[in-house]
Amino acid sequence: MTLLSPTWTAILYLVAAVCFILALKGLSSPKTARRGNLIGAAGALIAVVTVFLSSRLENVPWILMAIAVGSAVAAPVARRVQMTQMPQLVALFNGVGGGAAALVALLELGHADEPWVRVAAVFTLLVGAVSFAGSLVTFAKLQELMTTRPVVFPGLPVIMGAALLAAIAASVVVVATGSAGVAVVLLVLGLATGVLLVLPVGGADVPIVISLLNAFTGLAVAASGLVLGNVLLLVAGTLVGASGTILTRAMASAMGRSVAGILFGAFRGGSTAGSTAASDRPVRSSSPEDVAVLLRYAQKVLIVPGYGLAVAQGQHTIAELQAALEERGIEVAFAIHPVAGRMPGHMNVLLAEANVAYESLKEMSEVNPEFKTADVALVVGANDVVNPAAKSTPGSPIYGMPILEVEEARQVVFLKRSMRPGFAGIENELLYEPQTTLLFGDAKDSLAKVLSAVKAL
Amino acid sequence: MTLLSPTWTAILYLVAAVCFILALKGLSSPKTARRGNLIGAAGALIAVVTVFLSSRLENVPWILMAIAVGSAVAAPVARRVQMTQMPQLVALFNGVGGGAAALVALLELGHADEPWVRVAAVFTLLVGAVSFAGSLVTFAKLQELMTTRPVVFPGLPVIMGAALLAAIAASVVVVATGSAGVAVVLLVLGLATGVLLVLPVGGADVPIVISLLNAFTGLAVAASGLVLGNVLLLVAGTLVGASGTILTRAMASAMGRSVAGILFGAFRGGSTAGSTAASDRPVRSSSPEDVAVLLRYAQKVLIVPGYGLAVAQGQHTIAELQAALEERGIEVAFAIHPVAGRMPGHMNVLLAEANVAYESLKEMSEVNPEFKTADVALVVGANDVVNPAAKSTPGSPIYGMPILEVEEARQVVFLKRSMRPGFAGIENELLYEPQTTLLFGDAKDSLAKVLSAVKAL
Amino acid sequence: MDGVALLTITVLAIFVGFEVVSKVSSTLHTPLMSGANAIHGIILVGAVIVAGQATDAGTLVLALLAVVLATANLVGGFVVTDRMLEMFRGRKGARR
Amino acid sequence: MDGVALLTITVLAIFVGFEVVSKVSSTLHTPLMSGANAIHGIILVGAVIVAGQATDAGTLVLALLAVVLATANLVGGFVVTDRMLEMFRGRKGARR
Ligand SMILES: NC(=O)c1ccc[n+]([C@@H]2O[C@H](COP(=O)([O-])OP(=O)(O)OC[C@H]3O[C@@H](n4cnc5c(N)ncnc54)[C@H](OP(=O)(O)O)[C@@H]3O)[C@@H](O)[C@H]2O)c1
Ligand SMILES: NC(=O)c1ccc[n+]([C@@H]2O[C@H](COP(=O)([O-])OP(=O)(O)OC[C@H]3O[C@@H](n4cnc5c(N)ncnc54)[C@H](OP(=O)(O)O)[C@@H]3O)[C@@H](O)[C@H]2O)c1
Repeated sequence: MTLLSPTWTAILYLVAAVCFILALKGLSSPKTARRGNLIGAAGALIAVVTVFLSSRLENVPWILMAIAVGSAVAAPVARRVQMTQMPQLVALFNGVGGGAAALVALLELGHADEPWVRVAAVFTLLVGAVSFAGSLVTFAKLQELMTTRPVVFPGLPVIMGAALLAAIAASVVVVATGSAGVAVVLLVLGLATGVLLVLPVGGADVPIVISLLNAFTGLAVAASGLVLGNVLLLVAGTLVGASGTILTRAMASAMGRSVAGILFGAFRGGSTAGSTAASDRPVRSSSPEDVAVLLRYAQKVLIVPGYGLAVAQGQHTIAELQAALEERGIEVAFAIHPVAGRMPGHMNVLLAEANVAYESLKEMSEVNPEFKTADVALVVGANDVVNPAAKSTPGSPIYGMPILEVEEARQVVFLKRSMRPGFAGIENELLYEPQTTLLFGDAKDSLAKVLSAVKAL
Repeated sequence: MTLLSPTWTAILYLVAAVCFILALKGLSSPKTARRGNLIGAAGALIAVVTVFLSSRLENVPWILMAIAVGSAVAAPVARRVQMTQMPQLVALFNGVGGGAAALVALLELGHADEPWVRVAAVFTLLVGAVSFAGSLVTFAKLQELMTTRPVVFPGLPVIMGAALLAAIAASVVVVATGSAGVAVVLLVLGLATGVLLVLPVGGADVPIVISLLNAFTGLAVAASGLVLGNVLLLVAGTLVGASGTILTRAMASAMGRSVAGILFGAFRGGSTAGSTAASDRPVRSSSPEDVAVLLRYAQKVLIVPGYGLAVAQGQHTIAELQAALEERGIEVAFAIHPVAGRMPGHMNVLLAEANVAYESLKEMSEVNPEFKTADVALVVGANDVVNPAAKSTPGSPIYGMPILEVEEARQVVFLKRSMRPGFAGIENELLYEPQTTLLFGDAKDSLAKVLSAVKAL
Repeated sequence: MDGVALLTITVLAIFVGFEVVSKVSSTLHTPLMSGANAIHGIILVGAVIVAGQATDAGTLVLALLAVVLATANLVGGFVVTDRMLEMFRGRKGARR
Repeated sequence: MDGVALLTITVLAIFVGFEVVSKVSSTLHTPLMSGANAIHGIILVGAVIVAGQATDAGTLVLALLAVVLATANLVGGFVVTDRMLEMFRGRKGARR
């Protein structure tokens, strides 16, 4: 005896699917985004309640306990994580989702009678496993549990190819026979493929891989919807697949890379990492007071925030600096590179946290012509996104990435801690140019000093 | 024996539905629009072939003959119709589509067993009939087979209400009993409702009603998809319903009206038509040579095209005039009002025909601030869309419609044939303002004369 | 196909329709109107099915009338839209 | 639900997904990433179904593991996205 008829069940699942669509639609504007997310969460709640009311379930106490455990683990982590650690958290959640999909497919395989249902189950199993293992490796890389450099060893392409071939063979066997044993082998092969796929990816490319694996998990969930004949899983998974695909493409093109190049670049020998050694050529460095004078007597200042600002948690200080300069009649705007930081749109989230007005955030294409008329370009913890090597050095790993043209500004001030390069691991010639001044130190400290110096002037 | 299995049939219908989606997607840019339309036509072809290969059909020769007749009638008309007659052609095609849907529902009603299928059939029947009759009346109005003024008579609201109530009652009976006789009554009631709905609509609002009826036909077709269990009809009809709804809303808001106000405005006494009598207050009229001098010594000319340009077929001449002025170093742009002409985007189609570059077509919001710096605003066959009454005269039928602010230009030149008002039937005070000059005559003739005068200067 | 599946398809089609059409540039609103108009001519498929099932002359006549009307809608709609869009193709401004 | 209906739904969902997501402003790409991430946690529904059908202990353990993982994904994903979006709400620039 179930409380909900199949028709009502299907309608409630449809309502949940519509909630998910509305959640994504909400993201078209910051004003509706939060409400959208809540609608999405409401949809999830509706769906979970529906599954309990509509199916004859055994083990309900156990299931409820498992849900409690999952929530108890995830919610506090999600609530307390620092914004700089967001990428690894997303990677982790993505991985566990993929793992859950793989397990569901593994257990459901026994009930799959029609061949096309088994095809869908095998797809979920394999892709879910790849996503699980791959995401955990990206997590380890980002959390610096392992090296962020590409891991390549001589036999890698061969092993990778062998694992893939074996996975395809096992898939065929499982579809044909439905054998549970071979399905477990397939799961293991999927995990191995996931690890091998992500190991050779260099640190700077990891966020793209996360987004790609996000799309993978989406597809796995969509296929599990086919296995279970569940429209909600089908629609939700497809939505995620689409979103992951679009984001991956957007990021890759903002970095001037191709997705295939990122995944298989290391095999072809074109490593994505350069040297991380600091150079010791002479540079011009200065004091917070000097920088304050430069800013105070400028008419137009463009601030270029980057990953270092996020690390230093300097967003509130930089917002204060903006306000102080604007009070003194200086035009200040932020130049936002689409892949500054470690997530797409990272700087927007960061500066939103500090209540910086939308109007002062300018996108790359809009702001690039403005550097010519700027007196000072204040680069705070950014490096790769302003590195002219992207335009001038064909061999460089960032070659082809559109950059912010800070070199056009009258004066360029870099706030960073050392001469170490950015995430792509390559030197930035701009640091040695005559118009460039460096202010060494943690971005937040430096900003605070500059701010008080500006106020003292 | 059919050639296609149900699964293949369904897949081919799905392909056709995707073709229709792509056809609409193609319209997001003029570059892909034509290819999109061809894809849509290909989808239609696939669908028609599929229906012949997948169903056991009687009367095939008759059906083929009917298709041949339909094509033979429609294709030549579609190929030869003048662009100014497009609205009535669209109205006509829309009506026949609605009529076909109503007939399909009428004939299919006998096969409908489940009540919700009968609900869908009744919906198709009623809405299709409304759309058929309503569209034919709009056709008659636009083709001037009848008056374009609102037709209102004392008992109208009562009759309308009675027809609606009777239709609802008949619908309930048909859903409950499936009676074919009552269904015919319902059809007649639908036709009557359609006529009564459109009669009181004033000429200027007819295009909005066409778009609304377009949405209606779409919904009728979608519901017929539910009746026949045909996904293609369901998806195609829904797409049309969405497109009609969006267009209707866009047009209504561009005219500063509400859709309900248009449909029921006449009942409430707020007629949408003013006087059509020509006034005989003094105006300043001039010769083509004078206008040529004005233009020749301007630095910036904004051309406001309107319905009269389409009537006069002056688009090629105006494009030549633009080229001639630009050759002489004068900045020329077209100010496009969204509801200039008789269809949404009418002026874009018209000027596209004459190969005017996209860059010189400016939308209302973009161009309005520019009138202040324009030396001459050349109004060619437009009237309502530049009528300041929309801002200054609360009682006027166009009150609230955003207009092109030509009165801000240094000089305003009107090209029209007489002092007669535009489609909304109200006088334009701007014609009597001191900065206004009139050049009477057919737009094409006047433009040709101005053009040769410009060249002679 | 069961009612729930049809309902799901309807809901998704509504989203697709609104999302796709709201991206149509206002320059192309006239072709949109006539293109959408052409699409609902696909009721021809329904008309053919009904005509193919007709057993008495009365039904057949009505069904064939529906076929004629639907064909006119479909063919005329696509032809006229194509004519309109043809004009947009040759525009020198196509650089943008 | 038959295969053809599922196929149709998939195709339409792909269109909805691409259309809706391509309208997301690039400002919100990080929340999009984590919001989409939360949505695939709905595999929880599948995990619950599988766990509810489990008859032997091995299956149950694996299914409960799937439930835990999926719940973590779902709950954590929505919470973290909400935290991120909360920041966007209070911005003084909301006039635009
Ligand atoms: N956003 C995305 O979606 C995304 C995705 C994939 C890859 N990426 C990659 O990430 C990189 C982003 O470029 P980016 O310019 O933002 O960052 P970046 O190139 O990684 O440079 C960050 C700079 O900040 C400095 N820094 C670090 N901690 C700091 C602190 N506490 N105080 C002050 N400075 C500090 C570092 O120099 P010191 O160590 O000397 O201080 C470094 O030069 C690009 O290579 C991009 O391709 C981004
Ligand atoms: N575009 C749409 O989607 C749409 C939809 C619904 C309603 N409408 C309505 O249609 C109207 C459009 O405004 P509009 O300014 O474009 O047109 P309009 O107000 O109708 O004015 C057209 C003017 O052109 C003149 N004209 C006509 N034939 C001419 C010829 N051969 N040569 C020269 N002049 C000629 C007429 O004056 P003479 O007779 O003196 O020459 C008339 O003043 C608005 O009221 C709008 O609300 C448009």
